[in-house]
Amino acid sequence: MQPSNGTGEVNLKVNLGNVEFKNPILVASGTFGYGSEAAKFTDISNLGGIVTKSVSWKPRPGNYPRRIVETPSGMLNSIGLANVGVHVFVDEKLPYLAEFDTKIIANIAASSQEEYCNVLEHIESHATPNLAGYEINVSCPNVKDGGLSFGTNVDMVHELTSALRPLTKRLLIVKLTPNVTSVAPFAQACEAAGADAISLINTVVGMSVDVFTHKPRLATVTGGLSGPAIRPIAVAQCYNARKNSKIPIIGIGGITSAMDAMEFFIVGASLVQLGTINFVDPDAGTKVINDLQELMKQKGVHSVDQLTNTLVIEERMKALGW
Amino acid sequence: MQPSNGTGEVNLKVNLGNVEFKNPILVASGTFGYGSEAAKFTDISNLGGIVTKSVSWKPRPGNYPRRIVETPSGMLNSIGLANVGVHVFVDEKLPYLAEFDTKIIANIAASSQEEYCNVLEHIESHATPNLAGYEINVSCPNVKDGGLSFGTNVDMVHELTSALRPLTKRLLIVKLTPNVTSVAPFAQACEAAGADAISLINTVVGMSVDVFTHKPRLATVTGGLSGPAIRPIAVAQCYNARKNSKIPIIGIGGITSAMDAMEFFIVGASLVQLGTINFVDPDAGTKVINDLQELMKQKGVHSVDQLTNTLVIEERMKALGW
Amino acid sequence: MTTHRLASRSTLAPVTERRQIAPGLVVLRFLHPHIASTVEPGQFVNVLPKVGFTAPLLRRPFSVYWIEGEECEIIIQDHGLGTSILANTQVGEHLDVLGPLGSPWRYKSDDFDTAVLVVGGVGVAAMPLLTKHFLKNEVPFSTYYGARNDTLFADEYLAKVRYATDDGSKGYHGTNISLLRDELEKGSHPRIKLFACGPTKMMQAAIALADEFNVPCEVSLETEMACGVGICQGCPVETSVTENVTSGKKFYLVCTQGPSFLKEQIVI
Amino acid sequence: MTTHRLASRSTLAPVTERRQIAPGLVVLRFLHPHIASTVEPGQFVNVLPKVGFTAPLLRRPFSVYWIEGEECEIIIQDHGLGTSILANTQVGEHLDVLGPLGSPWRYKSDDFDTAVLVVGGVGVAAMPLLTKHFLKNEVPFSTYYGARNDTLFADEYLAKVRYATDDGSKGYHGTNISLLRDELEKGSHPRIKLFACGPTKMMQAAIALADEFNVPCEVSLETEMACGVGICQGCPVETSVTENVTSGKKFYLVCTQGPSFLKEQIVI
Ligand SMILES: Cc1cc2nc3c(=O)[nH]c(=O)nc-3n(C[C@H](O)[C@H](O)[C@H](O)COP(=O)(O)OP(=O)(O)OC[C@H]3O[C@@H](n4cnc5c(N)ncnc54)[C@H](O)[C@@H]3O)c2cc1C
Ligand SMILES: Cc1cc2nc3c(=O)[nH]c(=O)nc-3n(C[C@H](O)[C@H](O)[C@H](O)COP(=O)(O)OP(=O)(O)OC[C@H]3O[C@@H](n4cnc5c(N)ncnc54)[C@H](O)[C@@H]3O)c2cc1C
Ligand SMILES: Cc1cc2nc3c(=O)[nH]c(=O)nc-3n(C[C@H](O)[C@H](O)[C@H](O)COP(=O)(O)O)c2cc1C
Ligand SMILES: Cc1cc2nc3c(=O)[nH]c(=O)nc-3n(C[C@H](O)[C@H](O)[C@H](O)COP(=O)(O)O)c2cc1C
Ligand code: FES
Ligand code: FES
Repeated sequence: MQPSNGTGEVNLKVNLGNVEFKNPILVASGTFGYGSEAAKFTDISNLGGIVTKSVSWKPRPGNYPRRIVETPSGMLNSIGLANVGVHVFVDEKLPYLAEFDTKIIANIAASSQEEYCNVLEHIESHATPNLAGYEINVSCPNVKDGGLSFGTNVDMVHELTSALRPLTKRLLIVKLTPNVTSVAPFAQACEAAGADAISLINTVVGMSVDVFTHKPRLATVTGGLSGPAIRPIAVAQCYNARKNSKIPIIGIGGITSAMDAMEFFIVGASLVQLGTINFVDPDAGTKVINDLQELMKQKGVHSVDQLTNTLVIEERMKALGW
Repeated sequence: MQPSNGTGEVNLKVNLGNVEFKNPILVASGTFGYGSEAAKFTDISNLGGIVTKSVSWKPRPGNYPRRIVETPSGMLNSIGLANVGVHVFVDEKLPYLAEFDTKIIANIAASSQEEYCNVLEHIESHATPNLAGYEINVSCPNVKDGGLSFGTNVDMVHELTSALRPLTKRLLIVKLTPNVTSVAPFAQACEAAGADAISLINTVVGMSVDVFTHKPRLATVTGGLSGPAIRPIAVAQCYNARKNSKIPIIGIGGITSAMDAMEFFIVGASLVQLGTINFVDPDAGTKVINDLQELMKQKGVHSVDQLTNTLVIEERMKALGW
Repeated sequence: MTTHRLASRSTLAPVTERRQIAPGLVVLRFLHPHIASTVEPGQFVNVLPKVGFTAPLLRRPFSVYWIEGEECEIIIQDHGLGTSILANTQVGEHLDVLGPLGSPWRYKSDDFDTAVLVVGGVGVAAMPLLTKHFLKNEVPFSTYYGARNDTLFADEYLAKVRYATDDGSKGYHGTNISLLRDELEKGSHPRIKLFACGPTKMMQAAIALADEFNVPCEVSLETEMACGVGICQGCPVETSVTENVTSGKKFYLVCTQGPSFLKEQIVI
Repeated sequence: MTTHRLASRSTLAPVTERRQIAPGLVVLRFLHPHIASTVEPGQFVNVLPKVGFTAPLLRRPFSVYWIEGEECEIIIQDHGLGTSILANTQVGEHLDVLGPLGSPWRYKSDDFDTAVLVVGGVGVAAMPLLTKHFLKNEVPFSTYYGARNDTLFADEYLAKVRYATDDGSKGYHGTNISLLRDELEKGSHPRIKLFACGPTKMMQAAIALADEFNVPCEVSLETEMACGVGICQGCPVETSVTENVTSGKKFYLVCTQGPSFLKEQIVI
């Protein structure tokens, strides 16, 4: 069944910057490939948007196996930003995705400010009509260079965002890491540097050990934890970012259902991304969109805006300073 | 069945500072009360040690309900350090616990350095024979004053540890929070200030929202995430602390079995604490002790020391800088 | 699989019967000699939704609904993931059960001659053992049982029941509290005490009624629980009294000091 | 509960038969017209351990072991939590199945006249559909099946089997690879190709043997998988060739580009 987008009583449309998304359900970078594989298992035109796998200037082979470990209600990954490189990306992947009625956000990972700029400019000069913008990954825990070293340094995030901002009129979204003491200064830095939104959260640093061999289960020792296990962490971080900045938030982390998505809207997210759940069910996005519409009908809510940032805190707790 | 402690082929004894624990399985603060309630459901003399509920100078009523939310493979709590206060603690709880053949570690929480010192000195002057030492909680996410504001400031942790060190010859253990960009400088600060060990991890900040009322499920909005969901995070943090300091580590976070405990030993922990699993099964400690003994026999390992810090990293990954 | 180990440890109890007694209400019967021989009216058990799984993680509390020989029964209302898993447990499967837990109703106290059981929804689970005690000891009592409509009653082990339904489909048309009020207003009520278990609104109404007629009232509460045995402090109920040292000054723990409290003790 | 929706979406398939065929080996048969009518030898399905639970979270991959009418079979070896849950699925319960997935054996290629199936352990699951094809199309073949002892064979759908056991309890005393080597050494072997599925060591030995006798060899691999459909990049196998752009330069994805590879393609 195709979800009705914006017709009837419930309007799922959401605006971010100058872009209109037909619904607030996106799929997260690295959890949907470049669309073509998933297209065999779901109608990707149903989605509000697709954030593509992080792309760097040159292709990256990714890390040695083992790359995947299941954990309680979650998984660790250490893919290592395996990707086709920006040239194949603009030559093959963007044109393929241009055929679908959904917005594309190109996620960029790099190991220097220069590389970030080059990749963005190259994509910008090959932009397709449904390319809505860029998500800047400064938060990958699974590469030796770049990644977390950017994302945990508030000055570098500010500088990088400022450098990228003039290069595009499309959406500039910075994807932040949860692996910091507080996400608040990072949200503020992105806001100050002119980003259109932040996405929260990337994976949480985690590790698992094979107790028979005494080896780390992932070849890279540590990896990134994702899935339902981290949802409470993600909700708390979105809440913290909302309290401390005004920049729009794209909520990510352990979302499996419309109810889960709703938690993120309520604490302040304008849109959300589904990650790990796509591995369990590549058709999850469509189901969440349909269920969200139902849930909103039941609640008598007509648009996602009416959900975003509607957290209610008890008076007696407010009085106590919470 | 009573586990054999230190007899036979496998010796579970572990030394920390000048204290010998008969086995490395302790129960974590706040997850075992003061022992008396749990004693109805398990033989607490089997345990290597009991870390008592955080105690402050005055009794604390704790937070308004709701205090508990189940999450995927975990739970959020916002107890708010509800405790009897140090006077009832030394008058009633310590003497009760003195009857058992296990080590007691008194966990202390406070909102100022002065209060930490006063509580420790008061306990020190009422010490019972099996009081092995103190665990300093600088990492509770669920109180307005103290708690995380100490634990996320490396200078304050250093200063506090230095202030407490001269006050006791017993074990001084600092319980660190995972809610920091890197736990390494905190481990180093504790080592430099003369702590005997660090315990890692306390709960991870998390949140859950009731999508019908739009209220946070916990009265205090955010709370602390614990249980199997956070085990990969805890293992990674212990690994990070081990790589960056020499101070002994007590591993905590999502341990439910001897296999789980083993992961912590391998990455560098000398002892471990069981937390949330006590709620599922107050007898979990005894089971883990028995299973650990079996597992060590199977592996032909004779003492816990032979497990601690035995992580094996593949040569080709080392060569790549991992 | 040990079916029984130590009295006070958790036990894998084989399910011997499963029956649906009303829409969304399932009764499970399981073999558990220890609970069957020691439980008192008002106590509960804490049951793991699925052995060997970390999600759901925590046990779920259920009143002990009935005992017979070495067997116990609990009644499960489909409420969320944990209860829906449990309600689907089949005969021959095992439940991981910890109990009996909590404090009994103060049913032997001498603050009453006649007991009035005030029952709503799945709160009914706390009443059969109490009923049995009163019947056996010839304590006069009556039961005021309210529900939305007549399909929702689970009265197999109750006695002396006055029914009330919101839609008038069975018994009195209105709440059981109004029905009880009507009765109380009719005249002399010899040293009664209310024992109430049901939705929060019904509990509040019962307390208000007891205040009005100046009779003792004990209510059984539900809170979220992580442990059920007094070690997590996760199940507080606000109290008006200050003698409760264990949990600080302002709260009782529902799992050990309750689940039932005298109306004077608590603020709900 | 829809038992079947769109061809390529995950499907709740009712289990119609469950049988234990060897210690720790259970076969589940389920209704799944789409898979039954489209699967090719060597493909697999991805099955959720328990519908509605977040732990275990991910699907588990299993070769399609057999098809009959609209029904499919998988064979499950008890290996960990996921497989032990699945192996306990009862008739009437539903499996959440995604498939068929992966690329088939290169069984129609013209690089051989005679097929040699090299089988070990639960790798047997990849062989029955291949056997059926060869039988039906009268392609000459033989099967070299190795196991620790004679209780571990699951040969119900195999044909032309030469057995080898480590303890000599059935057939050749030694590995199936030595047995095959003996045969190959005996003399002329008309354009054979090895199709191998089993433990890594057996695969490595098969490759070495094929190198030695200079015959083609295709092996079916197992890696941990998060998605099974090519979107996570979690299932790489190192490759010696460099034409594989999708996953960068150095790896193939086992779930889509495999699970079987020619020996020249990979490094194991
Ligand atoms: C002392 C006591 C006796 C009870 N007796 C019965 C009984 O006899 N029959 C019956 O059907 N139910 C009874 N309940 C309520 C029952 O425990 C809850 O319905 C059940 O825990 C809900 O679990 P869930 O996974 O289905 O729901 P979810 O909402 O998915 O549960 C999420 C979490 O919230 C907790 N929770 C949610 N609702 C409640 C609630 N009302 N009370 C306590 N915890 C809750 C759960 O334990 C779990 O930790 C009793 C509760 C208490 C405290
Ligand atoms: C293409 C393919 C076909 C397979 N066919 C069969 C079959 O027909 N019959 C059969 O019994 N088994 C088969 N396997 C192996 C089976 O998928 C694993 O045994 C199973 O996933 C283990 O899950 P678990 O929860 O029991 O084990 P756990 O060890 O608890 O699993 C933990 C995690 O590791 C993964 N994992 C562990 N071992 C393996 C493995 N050997 N291969 C892949 N993932 C693993 C699991 O999927 C899970 O994500 C196949 C694997 C692949 C890749
Ligand atoms: C296998 C895998 C690969 C990922 N690759 C990327 C990536 O290339 N770039 C990126 O920004 N995030 C990547 N992520 C992070 C996800 O986009 C997402 O932020 C994270 O998984 C949390 O969401 P979830 O819990 O819904 O999975 C990856 C996550 C997984 C599990
Ligand atoms: C209900 C609850 C109460 C806790 N109270 C305290 C406390 O008083 N002091 C403290 O240092 N840690 C406290 N903790 C943290 C635990 O000791 C432990 O560090 C944490 O739960 C992680 O371990 P786990 O995953 O095994 O539960 C508490 C945890 C829980 C779940
Ligand atoms: S539920 Fe843990 S103390 Fe009451
Ligand atoms: S398992 Fe996800 S890409 Fe192969």
